[in-house]
Amino acid sequence: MTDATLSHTPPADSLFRRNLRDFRRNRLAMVSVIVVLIFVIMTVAAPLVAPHDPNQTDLFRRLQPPAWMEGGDWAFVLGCDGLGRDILSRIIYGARISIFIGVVVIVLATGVGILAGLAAGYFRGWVDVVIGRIVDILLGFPYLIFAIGLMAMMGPGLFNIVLALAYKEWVIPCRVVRGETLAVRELEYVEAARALGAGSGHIMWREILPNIMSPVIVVSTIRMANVIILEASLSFLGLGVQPPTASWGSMVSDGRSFILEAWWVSTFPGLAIVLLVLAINVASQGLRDAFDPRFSE
Amino acid sequence: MNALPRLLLATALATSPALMPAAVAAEDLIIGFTLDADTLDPANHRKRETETVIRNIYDGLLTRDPDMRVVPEIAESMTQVSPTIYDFKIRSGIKFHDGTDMTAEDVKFSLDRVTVEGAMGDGQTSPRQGLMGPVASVEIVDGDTVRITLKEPWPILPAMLPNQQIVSKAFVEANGTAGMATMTNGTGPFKLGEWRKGDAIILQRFDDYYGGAPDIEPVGAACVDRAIFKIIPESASRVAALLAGDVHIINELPTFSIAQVKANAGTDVMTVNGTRSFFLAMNMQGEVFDDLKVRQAAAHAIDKNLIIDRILDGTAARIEGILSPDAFGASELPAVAYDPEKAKALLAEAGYPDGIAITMDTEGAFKDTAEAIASMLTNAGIRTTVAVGESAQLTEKWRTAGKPKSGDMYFSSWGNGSLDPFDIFTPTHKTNDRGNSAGYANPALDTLLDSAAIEMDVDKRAAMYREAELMINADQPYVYLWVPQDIYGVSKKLSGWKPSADSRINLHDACIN
Amino acid sequence: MTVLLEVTNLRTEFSARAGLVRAVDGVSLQISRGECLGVVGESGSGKSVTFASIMGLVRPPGRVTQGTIFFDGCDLRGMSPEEMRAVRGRDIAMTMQDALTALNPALTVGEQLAEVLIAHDETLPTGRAARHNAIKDRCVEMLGLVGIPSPDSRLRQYPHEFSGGMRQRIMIAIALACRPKLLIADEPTTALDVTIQAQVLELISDIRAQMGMAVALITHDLGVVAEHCDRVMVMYAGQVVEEGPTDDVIGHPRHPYTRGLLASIPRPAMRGQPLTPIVGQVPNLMGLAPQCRFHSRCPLAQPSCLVEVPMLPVGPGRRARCLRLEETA
Amino acid sequence: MSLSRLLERLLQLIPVLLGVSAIAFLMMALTPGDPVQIMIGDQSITPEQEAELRRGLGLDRPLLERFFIFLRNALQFDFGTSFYHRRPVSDVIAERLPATIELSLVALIVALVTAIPLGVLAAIRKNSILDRLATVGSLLGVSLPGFWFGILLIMLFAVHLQILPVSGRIGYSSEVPTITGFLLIDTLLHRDLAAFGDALRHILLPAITLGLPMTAILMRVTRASMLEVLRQDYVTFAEAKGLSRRRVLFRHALKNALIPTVSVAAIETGSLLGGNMIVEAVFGWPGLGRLVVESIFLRNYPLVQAAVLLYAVTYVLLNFVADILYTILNPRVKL
Repeated sequence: MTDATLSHTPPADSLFRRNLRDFRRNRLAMVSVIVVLIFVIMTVAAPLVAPHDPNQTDLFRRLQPPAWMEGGDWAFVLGCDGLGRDILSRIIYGARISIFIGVVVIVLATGVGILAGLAAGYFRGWVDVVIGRIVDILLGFPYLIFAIGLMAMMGPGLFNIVLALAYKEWVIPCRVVRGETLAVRELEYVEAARALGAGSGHIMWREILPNIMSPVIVVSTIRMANVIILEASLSFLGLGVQPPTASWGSMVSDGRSFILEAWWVSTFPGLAIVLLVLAINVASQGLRDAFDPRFSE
Repeated sequence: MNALPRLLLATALATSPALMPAAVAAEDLIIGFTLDADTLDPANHRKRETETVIRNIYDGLLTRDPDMRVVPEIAESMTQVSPTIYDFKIRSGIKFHDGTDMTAEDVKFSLDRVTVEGAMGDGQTSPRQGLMGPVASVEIVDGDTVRITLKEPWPILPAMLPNQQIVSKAFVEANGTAGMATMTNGTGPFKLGEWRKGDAIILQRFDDYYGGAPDIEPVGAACVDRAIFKIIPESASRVAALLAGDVHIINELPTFSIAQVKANAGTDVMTVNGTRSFFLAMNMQGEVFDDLKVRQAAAHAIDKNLIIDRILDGTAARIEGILSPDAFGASELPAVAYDPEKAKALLAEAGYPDGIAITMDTEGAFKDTAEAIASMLTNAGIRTTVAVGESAQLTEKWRTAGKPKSGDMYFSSWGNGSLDPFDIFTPTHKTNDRGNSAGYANPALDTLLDSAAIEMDVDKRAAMYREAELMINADQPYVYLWVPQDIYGVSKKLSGWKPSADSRINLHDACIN
Repeated sequence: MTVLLEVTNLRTEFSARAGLVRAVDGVSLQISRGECLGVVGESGSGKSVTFASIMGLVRPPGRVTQGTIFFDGCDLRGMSPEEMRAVRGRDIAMTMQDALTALNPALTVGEQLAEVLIAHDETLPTGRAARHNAIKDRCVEMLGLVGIPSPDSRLRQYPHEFSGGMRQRIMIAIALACRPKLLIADEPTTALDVTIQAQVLELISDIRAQMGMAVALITHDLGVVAEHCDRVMVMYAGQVVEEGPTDDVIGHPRHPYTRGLLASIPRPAMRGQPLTPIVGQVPNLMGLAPQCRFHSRCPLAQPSCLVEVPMLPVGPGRRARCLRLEETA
Repeated sequence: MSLSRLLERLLQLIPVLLGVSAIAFLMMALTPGDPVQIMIGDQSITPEQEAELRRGLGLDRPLLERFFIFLRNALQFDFGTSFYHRRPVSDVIAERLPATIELSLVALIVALVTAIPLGVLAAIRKNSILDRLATVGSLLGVSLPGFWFGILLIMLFAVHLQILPVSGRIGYSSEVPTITGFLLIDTLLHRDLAAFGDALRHILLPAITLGLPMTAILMRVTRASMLEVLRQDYVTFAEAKGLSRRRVLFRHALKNALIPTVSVAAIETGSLLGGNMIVEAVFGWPGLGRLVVESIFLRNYPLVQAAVLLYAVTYVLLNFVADILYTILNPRVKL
């Protein structure tokens, strides 16, 4: 029904109204893009931005409250943690680790998951059976138990955390892609492409994949948040990043024991997680709207 | 769904001091406890928390009072006949929970069950056998006297006996070791009501209780109708349960929660000196810590008082040797002063003018303290990275019993529930012993420890341990840190209960008002 | 013949991110009872949107902003959504281009057929069993009517279990279940094989004759129009550019666009002449100036065409939107 | 569902269970840490006594032999003796399992009854305030670490408002004889409404904490697939048929939109069962997850292996259920 909306040439009469509307509609996305950018800049320029050395302990500042509370100090705006380290600086440096873990795990997992899921859903037969069994075996393990087991086996370390999380994470995009592929492969346009003599690779990559990306993107953005939280869960179980490195997850997890006495220790990194994840989602939604007119009604 | 306002509200509330106490049925005493019991069989476990629960159901020949003195319980008296023979006269009129009388036969059976190989049935030996040392035999010498004969002198037998409890021979024979795991028939102040596995252990007062050790007042049946161990592993939740009035006692109160529990109207904090010594093991087989000067530098780098004051909230006692101030044979030792400049100078003397870089292993639970220590070491030229590992892995890495080990430094501890030096000194300092993480080897000390272990003269024995403490104080295989107190949060409705240094929670005398 | 549907000056707009799109701009049309109107135009000419507007199926961000729609004497634009719902499927029915996507893959054919009856047919008995049987009989009858063999057993099947032509027939059966006064057939044959196309069109014509219903046949195939329609209406860029009796319009097109259309398709009458495609592109429908919309592609365009052009009468029942009609006479 | 299909499903269990067992066994075997040393801890012991302890646990045998003994016994549903509990592993697990299943099911129900209506509403009223709130809420749902959120809930409802308990499954005033092990059911079977209410009060906060991420995910999936479905021709066609709005939305759109929701829910139910150790720890919930994590740290091999096997079986069964639901919802797919 919207096949008339093909053009983007601005008409003269409604420029003002359109701008107003566009501004209103995009403000949220713009803010989100800015938030994401701020976080990215923070990760790059952490030494310049952070007010303090994130690992400088000062036991006299142990559990110092945020600046606006009694006993606070504007030099340590968000207060200090259990070792008197500046929470703001640790959040700024912690963004590096959390974003790194989130992005690397999801990129790895989604890449592998798409390949495996496409292959399983498209070829079916023994390919599907083999991939299905591997997926079943991995899914048969509860996620955390698997991660704990891997971490216990391989020992602590950032790389091992990424592996322990990605090892099973790919299964999720794989399942989604497989299911969607199964549904799409029977559709007429795919059959048409096949009839035209297109190769399997072409069909999977050019005909099927673009049509199933939207659920994959939805699932991946959600999972990225989940990965950051899973890292926090590993920290909760004592298998997170190594000290004195801060990741948001480990900060939330370490601070949870203080939650009754010093809520700020885990609340601010927790809010940082929420803010970043929220911003990534809103921004990606905005970009998708702009680039995929199907969604921009 | 709309979680943000709720979250903010909760956060705001979390900071408000007004926390009302709530009503609990007056006759129930509830303990917020870290771990469930593994089993209720007194002879078939190796865990302190399990023993804490079992000790309220089963009594032992001997017990400890809150000040850690060993006093008779089921035994009426103890006589040491020779260095290797002890006689115990059994109190009469003690009844098991099922109403049957307890006899010397039951005592012998209970001790045999622990000490004799294969006595648990199915060819199994009690995992508690090691706690009974060199016991050769247990005999009934006349109707009500039980004699324990040792293979060699073992002066800490009385200190170790409170760890063993008396079971009913007939009951064990009827139900087997398998049945003992979940069914109980003890002589203690409480009998088992219901065990909701992983959730709670509900104990009921045993009305025919003989009264317990006469040396520990008051004597008689337990005060409360029911005592409930409620399992809450997460410390913040345990504190919350106390503040909410759901429980009356919680163990392992975190130091940072002390202020809040004290500030809350209905709750208070109780502490007792602990028995676990914390230290930094330095790998003397490694490249840097084989040098005494480097080890001394590490010792001078650490401001123990500051950590005790700021992180442990003053709830720990500083040590200069391995022994807790409360332990047998503990004495005043030369203190290592906090002096980072001296540490740097010592490093330079040892050939490291630019300092050294090391890694310190520790468990997740001690991450905070370890990081504080690491930053102090770093300030003094020992650039320290903390590596958090799992306890099982670290044990394997550091407690090698003489096999070569990797690693530089290990922030760890050793418990000493008996407060007898033998239990802590020998394993951590004797050459190639189980807990000798530093890889310390001193033949003179080995000889001294061996003779002290079997010395029967109390004063001589204390002097020997004093000498040993001076030796290790000089050699500094470890940086000896502190002995933390055990901290409990209690409801103000609770009376008659005192925490005990061996971490037991004896509920016999506890009342709820 | 009485007028069944009368649409006057209909305008439907879509608000897109870049501005307002007038997909339908000032369309007026009439359909008499029992008549078959062919609606012809390229993709994007607004023919589908026009009929979606009539059925009240324009979804946000689209909106009917102007015009009147009278159906069988009732003002459809003035109706509440509930009243409109009662008209749809009962009085005005619609079939879609591709039955594969128009039929719900998760529901049986029988259910999809029965639900129209349940929604609209007040003559059904009220007793549970009787009602059930009556519905089933009607479904069987409808499937039989559109030529599905052994309809009884196939009611329980799902759309994917039928061939393409069968599915199209089922969709038609669903549309006709309540014997509507007007059937809007939106490109009923585009998705089908050539042989099946003819069968489906025959079927529509037959049923139309049987039931005396009017049909709006939306298509871009002038051949189909010539064969099945009484009148034809040509749309371009959201406007009607020419309308009239089929034979007149096809035999003697007056609007340059209609002529271009006819020249670009093979026709028996034009055998031997080369096909000439229309050069250029359909203009943007966003913020169009009030002027002839075809002039950029029109071989007859003159500067004087850059004014708003009304529909001009060109004969009995015939009108066209062109200022240079004398040159096409 | 045909019998042969059922058999095929059961046959598929075999490679999965074998694979899971082998990985679990290898993982435990390759992980450093000696259960005997952990068990002894700081207490004194002679080398002979230590060897005796090791023999008693069966750890003196070579690795491969231990694996085959495990497999052989597992085939007879004998999973060995828990190192610490000194009782058959199957008994120990059976005591904890009902609590975990009950919590997971309640969390699942909480998630489904919140997520589906919210997702549908958000899709129908796309870009409305409600849609935005639901979207933000679902993002918060997946962004909140469970252990942290759980403690906040405890602070609010248990410590401050004191309307819900901090931890546990049921209070101590009521005694509920076990029939099914599910307290919510057992209390009802005993017609003990007070106890039922008590159990419900206890399960509420942990179930919300556990179900929150799942609610968020299911809401997003439902919304996305609902939007996708609402764009489909068959929805337009259903509208053109003059069907009621309810029928169009719930019979035509939702039935198709639920297909991805159901598959995601089935997968996520597996992770509810296996992922609740953190919630169990925070709320002192006496479930299996906590026990398994403790057992990994204590190297309690038999218990970990049996539990992992159990999780795998559950997972396969859940998939089976998901498959059946999938066929019911989507006739295009044949089982």
